Amino acid sequence: MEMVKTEYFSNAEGGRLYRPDLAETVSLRAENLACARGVRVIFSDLGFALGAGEVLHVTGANGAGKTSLLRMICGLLAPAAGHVAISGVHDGRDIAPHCHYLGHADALKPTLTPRETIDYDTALFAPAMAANTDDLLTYAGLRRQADQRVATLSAGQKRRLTLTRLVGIPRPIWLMDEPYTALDNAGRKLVDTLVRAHADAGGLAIIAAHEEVGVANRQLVLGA
Amino acid sequence: MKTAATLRSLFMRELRLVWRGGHLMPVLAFVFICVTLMPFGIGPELALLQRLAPGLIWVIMLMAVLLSLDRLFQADFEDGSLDQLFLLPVALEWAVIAKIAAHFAGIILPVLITLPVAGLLLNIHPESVLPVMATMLTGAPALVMLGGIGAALAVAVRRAALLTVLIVTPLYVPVIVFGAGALSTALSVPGTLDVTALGVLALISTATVFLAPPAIAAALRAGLR
Amino acid sequence: MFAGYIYASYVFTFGALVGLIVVSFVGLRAARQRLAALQAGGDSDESGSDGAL
Amino acid sequence: MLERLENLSALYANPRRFMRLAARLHMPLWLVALAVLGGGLFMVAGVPDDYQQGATVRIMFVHVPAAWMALFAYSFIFFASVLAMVLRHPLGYLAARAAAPVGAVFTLIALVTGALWGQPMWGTWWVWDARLTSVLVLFFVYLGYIALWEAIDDYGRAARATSILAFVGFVNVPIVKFSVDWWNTLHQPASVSRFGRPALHADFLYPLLVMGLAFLFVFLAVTLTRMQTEVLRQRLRVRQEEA
Repeated sequence: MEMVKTEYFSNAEGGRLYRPDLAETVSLRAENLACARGVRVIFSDLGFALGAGEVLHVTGANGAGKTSLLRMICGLLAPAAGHVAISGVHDGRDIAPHCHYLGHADALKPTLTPRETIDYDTALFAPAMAANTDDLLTYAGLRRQADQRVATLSAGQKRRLTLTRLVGIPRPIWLMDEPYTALDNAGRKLVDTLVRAHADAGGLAIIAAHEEVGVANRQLVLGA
Repeated sequence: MKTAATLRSLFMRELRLVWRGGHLMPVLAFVFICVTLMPFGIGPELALLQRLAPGLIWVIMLMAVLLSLDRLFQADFEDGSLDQLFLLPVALEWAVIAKIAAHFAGIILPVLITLPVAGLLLNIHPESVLPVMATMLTGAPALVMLGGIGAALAVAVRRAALLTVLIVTPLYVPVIVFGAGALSTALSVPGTLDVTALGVLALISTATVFLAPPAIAAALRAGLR
Repeated sequence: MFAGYIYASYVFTFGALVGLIVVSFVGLRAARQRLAALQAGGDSDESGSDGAL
Repeated sequence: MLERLENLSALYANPRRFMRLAARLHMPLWLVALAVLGGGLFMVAGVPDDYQQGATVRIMFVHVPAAWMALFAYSFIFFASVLAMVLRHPLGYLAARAAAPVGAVFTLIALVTGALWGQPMWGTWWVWDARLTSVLVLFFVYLGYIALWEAIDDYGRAARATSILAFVGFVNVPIVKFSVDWWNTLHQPASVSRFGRPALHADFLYPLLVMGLAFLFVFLAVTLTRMQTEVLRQRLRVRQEEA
C-alpha cells in the first residue's frame, strides 16, 4: 500500500497531506436493528444502506441510541436484534477491522507523546503501512507539541491527534460520535474537510451529532 | 506476518505505558512492606522465620499480583482505548495475550526476581532462594492469566477491586497449593524441590495460558456497553 | 456431653434454611404487591400466577 | 413493552408459560419437601449412637447433605448458564441467579456444621481437612458469583458476565478438590484420623439418603420461589421504565 500522491488533504493552516488511497470501497447494510438498554427498547426495526461516498448524519434526543447505533455497526455492542453487513468486500460479522470508531473519549494514552501515539497507532492498526508521522503531525498542527506528553495537550489538540488515526490509517467506514465537541470553528472545518475527502475517496461515514452536519448527504433521526 | 507486527507493537506500547505510568513501584513497595512487617507479627525468631519464609513469600507474591490486576483493563476502559482493542486487525484473544505479557514482563517479573532476595529478611535459607524463584516463575503465568479473567469481568463495575478478589481467590487456590507445596521438601532439605508438584504447577500454568485468553476476551465482550 | 454441638448444628441448619425461605417468600410477596400496585390501571399482562401466598 | 422485548432479544424469556407452570408446581413442591424432611428427621431420631463418635454422628445427617447440595447447586448454576447462553434459553439466567443464594446458604451450613462436628473430635473449631477446605473455597465461588450479579446494573451484561464466571468456576471446582486433597496428604499429621464418615451401616445410610433427598427438594422449592420473584422483578423494571 504505497502512498498515492494524487490527492491532498489541506487544513485551515494550509497543511497538506497525501491521501493514502482506500484499499477497498464498501457499502454498508443494516437490517431491522434493535437496541435495548436494560429492559427498555431504545429503537427497533431500524434498517438502512449506505453506499461509497455517502455520509449519514444520525441525530435524535439524548438517550435515543445514537452512540449505541454506531457501536453496533462496528461490533462494539451486540444488537438486541437484527444485523449489520458489509457488501463489496465481504458479508461478514467481523466488520470491526474495516471501521474507525471515534468515541466521546479520545482513546489517547496521557503518558505517551503525540509522536509515539501516531507511531504506535500506525503499527497497531496498519502494520504493513509505513507511518508518515511527521506529515500527520504537521497536518494536525502538533509539530511543536510532538514530544510533549498527551496529558499536557488541550482538548482541541487531543481531538486533532485522534483524527490523525482516521486520516493516517485508511479504513472505509468512519463512525464518529459527536466529533465536533470541544472544537472551535477551525476544528469543525477540519472535521468536515476530512470527512468530505474520505467520502470523495470512496469511503463512507456515519456521524452522530446534535448540531447540523454540513458534509452529510443523508440523515437519520432516532426516536422520532 | 501482520498479526505478529501488531502484537509486538501492542506489547511494546503496553510495556512503555507500565514504565511511564510507574505501575511497578506500588507493587514493589507493597511486597517489601509485607516482607518487613512479617517478623513484627510472627516474631524475629530465626528458625521459625526460616521455616515459614517460602510459604510467606508465595502468599505475598500472590497478593502482589492481585494488587496489580486493576490496571490491566480499567485504565483502557476509562480513556476509551479498550474499544480500539476490538478494532485491531488481530483477534481480541491475541491482543489480550500481548497486554498480559507486557503486564507480566513489566510488573510481575521484577517482583519474582526481587521477592526471593527480600526473603533473606525472613532468614530464608540461601539455597532455597532459587527453588522459590523457580516455583514462582512457574506459577506466576497462571496467577496473571486467572487474574486477567477477574479483572476483565470487573471492568467498570462498582467495587471492582472487591469483585476481582472474590472471583480470583478460588481460582488461585490450586496455584498456591502446588506452588508452595513444591517447596515442602525445601523445608527439610534446603535447595530441593518437589518435582511432581512443580510439574502440576507447570501444567496449570500452561493450561491457563491457552484457556484463559478466550475467557478474558469473552468477559471483555460481555462488558461492552 | 456432645448434645450441645448436635443441638447447635441442627438449630443453625434449620435456622439458616427457615431464614432463607422467609426471605424468599417475603421477596416474592413484595414483588407481587409492587407489581399489582403498578398495574392499578390493570392491563393484559397480569401476573400469571395468583399463587396461594 | 415486554412482549416486544421478548421476541426481540434472546435475553428475555417468555415468563408467562413458566409462571403458570411455577404457580401450579409451587405448593405441591413445598409440601413434598416438607414431607420428606419430616420423614428424614424422624429416621434420624431413631438412629443409635455410633460406637466411635457417640452421638455427634447425628451432625453428619445435616452436614453431609448440605455439602452435597452445595456442589449440586453450583452444577445447577452451570447447567442453567449453559442452557441460557449456549442453547439460547433465557430462563436459564433467571434460574442460575435464583439458585446462587440457596447454594451459598447450603455451603455455609456445611461449613458451620462441619466445624461443630469437628470440635468435639479434635477440640478445635476449624480443622483444615480436605473436604471442609474445598467447601470453604466453594463458598468463595458463590460469593464471587452473587457479587458479580449485584455489581452490574444492566441485566443483559450481568447475565452474560455471570455465565462466563459460572463456566470458569465449574472447571475450577474439581481442580480445587484435587489440589486440596494433595495438599492435605502433604501436611497430613499422622495422628488426625481422616475426617471420614464412619463405615456406613444401613442404620446410618438410609436416614442420610432421605435427608439428602429432603435437602434437594428444599433447594428446588426455594429456587422455584426465587425464580418467580426474578420474573416479577424483571416485569417491575419494565413497568418502571415505562412509567
